[in-house]
Amino acid sequence: MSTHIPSSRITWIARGAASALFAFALLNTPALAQQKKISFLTWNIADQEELFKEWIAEFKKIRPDVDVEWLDKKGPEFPAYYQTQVIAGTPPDIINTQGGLWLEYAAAGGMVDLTPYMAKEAEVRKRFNADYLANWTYEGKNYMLPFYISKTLLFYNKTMFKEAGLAGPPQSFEQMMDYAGKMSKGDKTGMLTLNFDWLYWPFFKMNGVELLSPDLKKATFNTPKAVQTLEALAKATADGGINKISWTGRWVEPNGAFAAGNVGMLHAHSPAFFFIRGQAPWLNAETFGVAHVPGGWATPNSHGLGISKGSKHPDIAWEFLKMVTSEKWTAKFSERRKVLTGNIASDTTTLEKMRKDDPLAASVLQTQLEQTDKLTGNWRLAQDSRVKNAFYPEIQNAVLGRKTASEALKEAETKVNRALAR
Amino acid sequence: MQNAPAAAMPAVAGLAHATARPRHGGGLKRRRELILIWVFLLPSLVVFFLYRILPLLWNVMLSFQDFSLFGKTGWIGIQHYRDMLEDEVFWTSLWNTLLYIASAPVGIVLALAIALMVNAEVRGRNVYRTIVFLSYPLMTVAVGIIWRWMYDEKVGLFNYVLRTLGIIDTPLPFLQSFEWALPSILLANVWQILGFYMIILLAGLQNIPQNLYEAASIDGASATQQLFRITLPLLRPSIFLAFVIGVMTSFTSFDLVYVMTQGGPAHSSELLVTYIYKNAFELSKVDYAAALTVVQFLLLVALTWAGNRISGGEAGAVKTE
Amino acid sequence: MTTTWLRLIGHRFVLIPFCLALTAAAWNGYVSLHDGGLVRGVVLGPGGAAVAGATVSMMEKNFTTNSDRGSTRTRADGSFEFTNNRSHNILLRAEVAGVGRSEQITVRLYFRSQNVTLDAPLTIKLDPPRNG
Amino acid sequence: MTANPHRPRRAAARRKHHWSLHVGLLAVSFFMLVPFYWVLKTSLTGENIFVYPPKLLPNDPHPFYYVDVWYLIPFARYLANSAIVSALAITANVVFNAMAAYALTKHFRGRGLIITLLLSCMMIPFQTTIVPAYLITGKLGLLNSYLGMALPTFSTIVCIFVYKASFDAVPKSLIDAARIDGLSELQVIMKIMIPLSASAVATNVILSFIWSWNNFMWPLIIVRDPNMQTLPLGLSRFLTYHENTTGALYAFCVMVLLPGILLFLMAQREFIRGLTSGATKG
Repeated sequence: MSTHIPSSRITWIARGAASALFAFALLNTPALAQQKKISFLTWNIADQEELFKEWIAEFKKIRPDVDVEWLDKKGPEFPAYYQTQVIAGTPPDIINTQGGLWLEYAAAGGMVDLTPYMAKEAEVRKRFNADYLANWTYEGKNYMLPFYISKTLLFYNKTMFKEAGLAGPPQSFEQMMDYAGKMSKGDKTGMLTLNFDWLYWPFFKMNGVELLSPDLKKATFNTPKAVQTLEALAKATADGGINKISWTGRWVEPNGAFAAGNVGMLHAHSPAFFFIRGQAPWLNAETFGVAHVPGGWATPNSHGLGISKGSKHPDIAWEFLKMVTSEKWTAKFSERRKVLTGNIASDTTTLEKMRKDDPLAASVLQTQLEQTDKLTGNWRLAQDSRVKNAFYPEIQNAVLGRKTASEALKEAETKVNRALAR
Repeated sequence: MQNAPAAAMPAVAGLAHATARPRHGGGLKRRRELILIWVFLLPSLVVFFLYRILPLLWNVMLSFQDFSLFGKTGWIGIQHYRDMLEDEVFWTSLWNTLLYIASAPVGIVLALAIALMVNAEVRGRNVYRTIVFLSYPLMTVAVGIIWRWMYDEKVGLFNYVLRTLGIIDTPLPFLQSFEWALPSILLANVWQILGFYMIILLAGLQNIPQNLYEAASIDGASATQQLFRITLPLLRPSIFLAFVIGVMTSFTSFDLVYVMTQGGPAHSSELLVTYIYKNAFELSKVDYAAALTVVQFLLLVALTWAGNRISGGEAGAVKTE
Repeated sequence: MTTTWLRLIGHRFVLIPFCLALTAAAWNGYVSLHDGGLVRGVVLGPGGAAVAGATVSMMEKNFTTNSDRGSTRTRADGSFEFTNNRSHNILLRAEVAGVGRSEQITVRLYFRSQNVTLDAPLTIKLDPPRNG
Repeated sequence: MTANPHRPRRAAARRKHHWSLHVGLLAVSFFMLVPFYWVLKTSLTGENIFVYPPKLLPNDPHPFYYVDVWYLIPFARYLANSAIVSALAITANVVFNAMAAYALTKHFRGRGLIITLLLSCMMIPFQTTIVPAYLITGKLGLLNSYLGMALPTFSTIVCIFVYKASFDAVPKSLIDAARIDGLSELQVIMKIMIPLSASAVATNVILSFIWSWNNFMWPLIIVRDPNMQTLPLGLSRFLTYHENTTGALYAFCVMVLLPGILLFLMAQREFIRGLTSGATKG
């Protein structure tokens, strides 16, 4: 092969190599410094453009010397965009992340620790619901402020409950599975859950299963109780008590299915309510109820606001954060998007107002402020996404019937421990 | 660094032998022609160099590094390539990718049949062409969403039809089953890409000199004979191209899989490209993703080279004189 | 020479975009003449008689929330008119304080602040009598 | 060789295939259209597609989701941007690909390498080149620019080969004859190659348009300025998870699709084998 290579080819290879070096040199030169301007990158909330424009206008009054740029990317592209910007040396100063993504960045040292700022200005810390604020602490440092908050709860279809002769929401895991079975016949399913970002974890937690040891060093979930739980879930799935979409669907399918009115219970977080109501003409106080899952456990899936380490003006960014998390602005935000923001004062007023003009929505959001001491599935874990990626496929294997529960959990245990070791 | 060009060699050698026939004589004229050739090639080469080759080399270098988005990055040799060997998800996705490729010929045969039909003089062939083509320009996201629904176990169209026709009594969980997730995606992919194949093949059919058929039919050759003696042989370049496109989509059709299954359940519909994306942007293992990219690329070069050889070199070009 | 020009102009890649441009221009012309933001309608009582002095309130429909865009009162003949509609998707509700209110109706328009006269009247339904 | 000899064959073809052809094509059309029907239906009713049994017919369809789309995103602005980017891409593709393809029809050293290179290059998935491509575009100072958005699609290998196949099919005799008449290389291309490759040109136009028109990830990465966004980027507005935008989402997809269809309809005449090519070839 390497005998007689036409000269043209050699020159090509040479050129390739040379230009590669050249390119590498290019790529490693630092990016140009930007003028006094901060940008904030939100996660799939393009519908609030008006509000963000008002933020920017207001901030211009406070800091006339600073321009603010707003960017929005939806979930799947958000990391791609942000990471590209980071490598290019121009990360958006403020980022809004959902679920556990922030951990990836914080643990890798990509985010500014906000604890000192809050130490300086204690009133800022006091604004927020402490339980929610605590979600964004990694190794004792607080990396994000609440933007808007939510955790899982149980929506249920009262009509279907009546048909099945069920009084109220289930009080135990067994009852939950039992109800699911009772309500599933024909095209009707008993129950659905969202599965991304550990949202399904309360099922295990309510059975006393712990994913990891307290020091987060090793997996502790492979217990007889866990096997039982998983077997129950698998059985319910096989019998149609739980709709299979629970384990494969993301957002539209489960919520759409529940909105269609032939699913008894939906385990999801509060934003689902508005999506469902948009598609469910049948929905009202008589036909629709909300409750905590047995044991009151819930997985938070809140949105936080943090500052990139690469930011040229972290202090200005902090000022901006202070402004937008103030009572005035969180109240506006809550009202327009019907979310809670973790700002105690504005959340109270919002809920009071909402109880008058939209009691049903109020009852949903109310649950988000109850039992906030029982948050689970939010381990402050550097390898969160890798653990998730090691664990969840095995759960799928079990609930969709490719492996027995014990096999799956055993396999998961080794994989999770491997992920933790890295 | 030397990796990519070096790896491209076997392919090159194969092609070079099949193609390069240096002509002698006509020195000046020849030189002018050569200059013209390179000038003509230049724009395309520049684009490819900037947006394909440099990024590839970037990946090659990254694949030997221990890359951290924020911290220090150092060289760690072939560690990532070693990891790959134990990474069963990698092997699954590799296997799935090959299955994906294997499905390409199915689509091509279908498209070929359609192309021949709509190239014949049927009334309303423009309408038919448009209908077949319709699905290609549709945004993949939309394709994914709608097919997801059609496959749904409870409310999907397929199950609805099958059940009302009484063919099955228990609905099939297409995308929720480990066996059917990938085939289901493949079908959706064929549906979307059929129009693309058709265009390529139609363009190819236009290159076949009419008079060959005329001569043949005067000699009393049947339609089938004409098909196998004239059409297919002369269509080879386009068929080869269609195949290459099929391979390409199997390595790049990210959106469809991502919208329909995110590679699940339990990686049973994971492709190399989705796995690469996950590693790069969800598991923040950019370096490992780079290594995967390199491997995928080498695989491709091999495949293309093979396909090229099968189709007779010269990217299937056929002389008509 | 001229013939080639004609051919060029007659060519579908020129002709079709040109026609499209024309249509667009025409449509925009029409829009600019009819986007005064007028919303006209009538409020009738349960008996079908015109209701004077009823409060008609208009809301802009967004996906999750409806923002209030002010209200007006009906004239003697029960008719009302908004002149400040800037949306393409609004909600209307008529109310007579203490007496009753109408259904909330959605009005969807073909373009922003299109002038529109409701073909169906807003009919007041009496409140259920409160005791005490 | 004139048109007459076509007749018997055509007649024969008609007699033989007519009905079988229509049956086959109708079957195919049905398979192709079913999903479309649902896209359209949903865009007109916005109904929840997770209802069972599925409603086969739309109940009270209305066009207002299309109006919503128009106002929910600065549609006109995005449309203009997309049009500009696609125009750039089409022009570049039609010209550059033709040049490259013509060069590749000739024999020269390194040709094999270039062919393999181009073939393999087109298979590097874009997702894996995002970061370097961004950095390079930044070095070229083309971030946030139309050119920057279009540049990566300026030359596409598929289209080069479409040209090449069509150029290769042009009989050498014809070219030599032209040379004897004293035509220069360029004249040969303009007067003989291109006219005989109408379908190749059409393919280039259609495909390069669709690719740049639907390009999502690349504009998303390199465009920061909201006034430079292209149509597909509007998509995210209809996928915000808080609100139910089903109807608008599908309406949006249809609106993005239409220009592609229109272009195809205009260009597809080139896919009907003209008598001229039949006559001149051979």
